[in-house]
Amino acid sequence: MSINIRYFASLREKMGKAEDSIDAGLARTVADVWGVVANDTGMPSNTLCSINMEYVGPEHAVKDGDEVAFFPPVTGG
Amino acid sequence: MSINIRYFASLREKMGKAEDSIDAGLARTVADVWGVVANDTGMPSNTLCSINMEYVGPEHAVKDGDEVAFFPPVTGG
Amino acid sequence: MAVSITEKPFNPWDELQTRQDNLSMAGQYGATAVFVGTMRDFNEGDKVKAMTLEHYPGMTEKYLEKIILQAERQWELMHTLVIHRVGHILPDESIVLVAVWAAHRANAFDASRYIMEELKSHAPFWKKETLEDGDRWVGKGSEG
Amino acid sequence: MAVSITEKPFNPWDELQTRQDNLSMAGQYGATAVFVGTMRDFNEGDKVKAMTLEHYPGMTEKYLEKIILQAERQWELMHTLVIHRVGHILPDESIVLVAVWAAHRANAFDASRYIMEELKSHAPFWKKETLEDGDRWVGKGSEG
Repeated sequence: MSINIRYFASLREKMGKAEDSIDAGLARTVADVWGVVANDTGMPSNTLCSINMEYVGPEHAVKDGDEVAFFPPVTGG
Repeated sequence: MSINIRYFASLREKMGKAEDSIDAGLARTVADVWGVVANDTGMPSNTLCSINMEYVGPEHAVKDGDEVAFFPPVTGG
Repeated sequence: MAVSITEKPFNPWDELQTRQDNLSMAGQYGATAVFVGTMRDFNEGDKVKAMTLEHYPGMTEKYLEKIILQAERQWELMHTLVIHRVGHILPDESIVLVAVWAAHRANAFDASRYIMEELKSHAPFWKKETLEDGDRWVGKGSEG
Repeated sequence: MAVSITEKPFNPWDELQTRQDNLSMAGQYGATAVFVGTMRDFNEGDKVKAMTLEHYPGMTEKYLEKIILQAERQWELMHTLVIHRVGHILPDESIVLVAVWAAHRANAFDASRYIMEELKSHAPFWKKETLEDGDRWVGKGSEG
């Protein structure tokens, strides 16, 4: 039972990986997930978060099986 | 020595012709030109006027050799 | 800029391809905004079978060029193309094409819309529709 | 609506032709507004040799569809097409195409610009530029 994590663009490069996974029991919110994967260093300012491909704020609750993603501001188009 | 006159669209149909010509001595302004060609009936409301292919108001002065045009509101595009 | 008035049907996408192939500014423009007006078979509650588009030769071209120059003064543009059909037109045929190439998108969007709105309100063109039971001149204030 | 994300170069005018040929609404739409974003060889003072466009597969498509649905709720539209390139891109290649078909021009203009602005500010794409002397991620607030 776990939470899957994805990183994109500059954040992916900073983390040194595109994906991660943590035990669902370790985190209640998106911010908690970040704390676990980043050893309690703060989330870079402007970081965007999503759960299951929907934008959410860092205080949004996570649950077992969720896909949480962290990425910098988007620059498409 | 004369002023050439052109009519377009519904105004052309109303006048029953596309072009006209009057003696330059008969008119001082665009409104005067209309008076001559329309036997002093008023200009239909919304009529647009041009001299030598530039929009002008009815009180604009005309001179010998000018091309004066009368037409309804435009509907291109 | 390129302005043309044509009695022959034109394909807007072909015209854009040809024009762009001939622009010597590959890599410089980042934004192209295009508007195409197409003849509808229905207007103000009536079925429309065909249309005749009248214009004032000479003044029309002059006025379109004036509108484009005004746009070029207001926004940084790299190229502008306007094609307008005249004469006998059938439903689904293109009536007008306005295209603007610019470095950045805000300029392309603003200028293409400006040119189109100015064209509709000032350029000397007049539409006459052929309905099932006769003809009628299109009035101002038609939604376009 | 039609949304596609492609790693292969695309020709926007061919895509518009093909799409329009397949719309079963000839004579119904009077207005088509199109935006094409093209890769420039110059950005923020530097020569750009190439670009890599990263996206979030799944979320990107979902988000583009959401933007189009929002546009369809705000304006009366007949069809919408969005194509976005990802992967390795060279200068002068098309990055994005947004096209809207509607009965009337105000809806087409408004919706195409809305979709493009929402796409730029929310759809999960990220650009990395290859300069003469290395790579850099494109920052927010780039003029586009």
